Amino acid sequence: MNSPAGFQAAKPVLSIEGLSVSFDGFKAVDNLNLYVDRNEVHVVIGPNGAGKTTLLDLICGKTKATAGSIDFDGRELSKMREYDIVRAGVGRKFQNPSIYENLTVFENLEMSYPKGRKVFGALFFKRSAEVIARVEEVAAEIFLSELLDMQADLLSHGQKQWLEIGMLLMQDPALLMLDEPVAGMSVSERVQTAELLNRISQGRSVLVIEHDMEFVKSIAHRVTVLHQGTVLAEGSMEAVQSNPKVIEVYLGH
Amino acid sequence: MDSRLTGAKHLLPRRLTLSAAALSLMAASVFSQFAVADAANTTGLAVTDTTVTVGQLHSATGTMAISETGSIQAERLAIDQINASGGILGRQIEVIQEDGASDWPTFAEKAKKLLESDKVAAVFGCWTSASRKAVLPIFEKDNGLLYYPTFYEGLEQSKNVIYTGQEATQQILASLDWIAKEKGAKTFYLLGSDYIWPRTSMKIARKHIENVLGGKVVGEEYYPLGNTQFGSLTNKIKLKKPDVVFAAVVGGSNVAFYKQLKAAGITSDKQTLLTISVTEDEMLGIGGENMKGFYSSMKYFQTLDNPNNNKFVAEFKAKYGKDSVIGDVTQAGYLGPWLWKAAVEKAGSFDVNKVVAASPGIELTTAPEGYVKVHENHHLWSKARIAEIQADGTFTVVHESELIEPNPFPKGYQ
Amino acid sequence: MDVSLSEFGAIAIMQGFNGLSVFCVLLLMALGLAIIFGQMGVINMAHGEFLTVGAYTTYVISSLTLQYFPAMQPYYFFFAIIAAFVIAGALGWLVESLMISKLYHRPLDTLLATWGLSLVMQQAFRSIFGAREVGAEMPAWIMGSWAPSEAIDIPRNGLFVMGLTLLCTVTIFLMLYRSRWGLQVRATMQNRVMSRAVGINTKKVDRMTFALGCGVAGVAGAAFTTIGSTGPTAGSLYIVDTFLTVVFGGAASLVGTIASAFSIAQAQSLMEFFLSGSMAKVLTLSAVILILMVRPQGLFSSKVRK
Amino acid sequence: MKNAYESLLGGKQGAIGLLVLAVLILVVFPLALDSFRLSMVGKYLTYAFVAVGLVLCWGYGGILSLGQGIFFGLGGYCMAMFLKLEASDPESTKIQSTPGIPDFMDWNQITELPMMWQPFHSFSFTLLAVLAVPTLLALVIGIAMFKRRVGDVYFSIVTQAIAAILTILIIGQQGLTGGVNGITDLRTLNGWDIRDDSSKLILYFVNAALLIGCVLLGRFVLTSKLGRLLMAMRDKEERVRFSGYDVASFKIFVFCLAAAFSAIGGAMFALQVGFMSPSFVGIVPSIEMVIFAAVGGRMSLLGAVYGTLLVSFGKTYFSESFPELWLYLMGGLFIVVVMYFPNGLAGLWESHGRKWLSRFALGNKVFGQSVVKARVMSPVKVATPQPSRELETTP
Repeated sequence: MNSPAGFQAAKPVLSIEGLSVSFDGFKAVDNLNLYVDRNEVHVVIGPNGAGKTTLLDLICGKTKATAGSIDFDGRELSKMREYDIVRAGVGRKFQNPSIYENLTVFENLEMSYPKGRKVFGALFFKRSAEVIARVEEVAAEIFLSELLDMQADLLSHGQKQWLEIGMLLMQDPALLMLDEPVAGMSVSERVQTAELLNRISQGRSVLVIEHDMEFVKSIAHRVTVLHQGTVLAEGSMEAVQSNPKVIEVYLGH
Repeated sequence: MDSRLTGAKHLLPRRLTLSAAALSLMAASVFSQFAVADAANTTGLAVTDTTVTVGQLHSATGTMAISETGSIQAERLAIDQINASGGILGRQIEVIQEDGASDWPTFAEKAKKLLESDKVAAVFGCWTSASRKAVLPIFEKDNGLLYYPTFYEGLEQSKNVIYTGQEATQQILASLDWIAKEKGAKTFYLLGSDYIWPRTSMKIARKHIENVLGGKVVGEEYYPLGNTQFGSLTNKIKLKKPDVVFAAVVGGSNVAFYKQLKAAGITSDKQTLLTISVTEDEMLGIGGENMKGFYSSMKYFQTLDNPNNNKFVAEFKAKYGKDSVIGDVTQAGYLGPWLWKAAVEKAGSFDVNKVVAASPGIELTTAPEGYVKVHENHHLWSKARIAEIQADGTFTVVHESELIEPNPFPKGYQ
Repeated sequence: MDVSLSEFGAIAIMQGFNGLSVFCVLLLMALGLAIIFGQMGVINMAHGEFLTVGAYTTYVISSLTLQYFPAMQPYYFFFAIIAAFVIAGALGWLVESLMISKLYHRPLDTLLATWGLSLVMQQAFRSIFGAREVGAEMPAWIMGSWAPSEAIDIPRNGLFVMGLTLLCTVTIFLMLYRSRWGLQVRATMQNRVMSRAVGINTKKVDRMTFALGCGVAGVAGAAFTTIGSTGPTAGSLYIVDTFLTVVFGGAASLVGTIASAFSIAQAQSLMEFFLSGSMAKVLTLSAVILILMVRPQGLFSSKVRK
Repeated sequence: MKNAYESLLGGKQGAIGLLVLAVLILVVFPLALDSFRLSMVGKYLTYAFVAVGLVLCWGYGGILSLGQGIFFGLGGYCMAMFLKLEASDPESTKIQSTPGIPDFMDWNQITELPMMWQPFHSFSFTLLAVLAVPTLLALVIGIAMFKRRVGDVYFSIVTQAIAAILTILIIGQQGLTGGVNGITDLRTLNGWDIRDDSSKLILYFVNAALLIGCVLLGRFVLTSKLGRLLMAMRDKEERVRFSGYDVASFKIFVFCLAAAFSAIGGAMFALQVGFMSPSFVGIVPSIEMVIFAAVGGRMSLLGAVYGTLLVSFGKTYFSESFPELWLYLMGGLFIVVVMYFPNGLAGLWESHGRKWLSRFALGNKVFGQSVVKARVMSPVKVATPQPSRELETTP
């Protein structure tokens, strides 16, 4: 899944064009265009109700689009089922940390290991040395090496966020989508998370939704501002921040 | 170290002792009971010098309890009366009552218990065909003796069962003959609840109507047990305009059916209706005002006016209250212990084989329904009676047939 | 078969009325459930038993009236309906506070616990009223038929139930969509935490809603004595039909419940006319399930982002 | 080898738990009970198959089927059809108008064995059908419901409705099915009289062995990754779906497995009790089987067996001694278990039984948990009325 970096740099890994969805007449996302390049950390910001989470829902298949296309590495995601989208290389973290609280950290990570994904595969799945090695590798990356045997509900909020990111990393996705990854984190945790994101964006694209502007500044290669389901502005953090339209609806408050 | 291990250590012996204790207790009681093995009891039944044990197997709980309560009461009454008059072969009857709980496997389980653990000399019980079918193999295998009180579909004859209710032809043929003659009926609408008794009864009725009476069946329908919506049916009856509606609806459906007939304006002044499923028991729920003028065919009605019945009704009400009612099956249940007593005394033994052999030809002149006699085929000779239902819910007998020979496998009707 | 055209017309009219009447019965039974399931997400398997409570209440009041105020007999039924509502509602209140309130957020467990409750209630009926079916003596004006023409007989009990259903439905609509209480109910349903934060006593709202649903079931039970029988297990016969009606309509939609009761009743009534009763039942239930498989959220459901 | 030991027997603790059960039903009961009581236990154990299946699909999978009677019934009917054909040889049915067909068909004027019945002359086909028919139906229901994400209470209600439909169908088609009475008077299996005490004993052991086999299979499933996935799905379905799993296929699998278990129970029921009737297909028996699992502990395969035995014994005992009280007791038990002991007997055992035993028998020794399993285990918290979401020590 992990295409070599910069090989076809011209073509974005994710191209969203003319995407729309409405709920009982309310257009949550309206004729939206968005592109994510390879190895790019792309942050989407916007006020509440701008359609940010809906956008992620649409990409990962949780919500079906009314119109438009979502092209990922040459595949049309809008027609695919959720698990096929994941298998195609799109990983998504939810707004609230979504982990298996009564399993250990090790097991949480193991669950996401991309083997034994079918019924009988899961039935005869073996915890091989390869699996263990991979789990330990990811655990080191998300600062949880020491806590592998701890039950997940005993982790701190920030650690849970990391664990969920780790679960995505297990799948080695080409596109990683994170919905508010630093919500509820302490300052030092935020710094660590920024570092983590910068590290893992080597070799994959990352699409992040975030409110914390300091954090956004520290990670974003490109920022898109959503407002009422459409793109209000796009560019570097500085460019966006100085955009009067953006200031008007969002930052100016 | 491991709790499961210690669990086993501690629990096992206790379980063992407990069950062993229960077992020996059971065995002790069994042996003390079965000590007697004289001529009256050569097969190890629960008979002592002074007592004989019988079983009662009905539903005291569940949906069928409504119907079976009357049978339980009537059988008890008969047994009490027999005991008061000196018992059977000098022995008092003791009763073990089991609850079939309206559940067929429970019936089978309890029948097994009565026959194999309790070794009862006879069982009075069952109500629905399904429960009888469930216990039948057990009675045949363990060679028990069952007195079965309900009018039923026939098509059965077992060495181990005495059927004290009517089989279908007894109940149906004479009443159809009567209504055809009396009302000049040519067209019939058959309907019933959806299970074997109504279906078999209707099949017999259809053959009789078409082949013997030269009439026509203009509709035949079955509704699920418990159905309460009969609006479409009333319209169909109006559409087809049959001379007679012939009904075998049971249980809660009965009430809804007659209430809705009345609500749809189908009353006795416009429509003749003959039912084979409404006794005094059902009447309580339906209410006489909903059935006034309709006919019911049974072998027994509480209002029968003869000395036997007057005495029986008085005794029944004395025991179970003046508001209690007696339906056809209740009376048939009452016959069971008396028929058994007569057969045992004729055989001079409680042995099932001997009692069975002695049964055909047993007569009961004291039966509330008048006179019954056990046929070779283990069913009873009995009369068919047709009663008109009154607004107060009582039945007035308008026709009484001759004694009819039971014919559980009617040729030409199957 | 010699059926004249006018007779055929008359029967068509009566058959149409029959469909409507089945619809009203179904709706009346489902209304209480729709409130409880739709608004609270609680599966009340003992719903049928609350129906039976209403029916027995009617029976008791009918007997008492006959015994003590025979002159009131023609009118007792109105009083019985109110009493059925109050008693079933009060019982619902009790059940909610002792049982349901401990089980929110565990819908499957509520389902199981209320099933246990239904067993207990059935046995209680049996202990109190006996296993036999009882019949409440109906006032004469409810029974029999109304014959606007020679060939047409419209059942009066059907008309009565229809009127009652209309009354209940309108009342519930007004309560849910026009009253302050209704607003609180809907708010609580949509966001419990937020509602509590803005000062709604969500516990009280829940209790009221549940009691109301049970009370409506009681009314349905009272109405049902005009059509069917009253026995300890009478209510349990309807539970599947009633649940399917609510689910088929779309759980949170009162309009959906009405539409689904209507379509199920018409289908059933029509098929009964042309097929046999048993087959009609099988076909109707199967059709409902097939449609549910295609449209799992029911006929009427709103799409919302969750 | 080690692996099989861990996954099938659940380590030392699980193995001992299983051993206790095996000794109880294979040794203690046959020794201590007379043939009447033993065949009753045999009958109860057939219900235990359903309860074990429910632990898998309800306790772990979160799928509450209120229609397990469907599968129990279908399995039972398949077996009963074979046995009935064997009992209906032309010789013993010669008084019928059409000898050689089952008696109830004769009563319904059927003169030829219906197509549907033909293949049930073959025992091997029957064995296949016992498993395949219910499993395929479960597959169809499962695909239809889970692929469209019909879950939770909707699923429960739909399964309940299907149970109702099937009951009405069986009762309505009495020429084919024997109607309300069911298929009765089953006698021999390939010429072997199944009504003898000795053959009943053999059937009892076959039944018990099959049950233990199902428990083992259940354990294998639960200790595999699939078992963890089931629980993960129950609690965080979205997360599992967006980790690349086809959630529906796992639900379908576990639902089918539970259906197959139930079907085996049904077939063994027909063999041991000698008849099959629609009263096992409907709503009431289906919910009763849920009670068994709930009382035993919805998260414990062994608990389900004990729960079944206990509730069934209770039912028999109380309906014999206090028929009036039985429904109060059963209803009350259900309410109390669901509200206060959602983990049932197994939960009580974990929280109190063990402690009690340790104080009683082992004094100050500390209980350890097998090291390998430590990653899956956690103590069961019974203090909270919420059903414990943890994986049990001995599933």
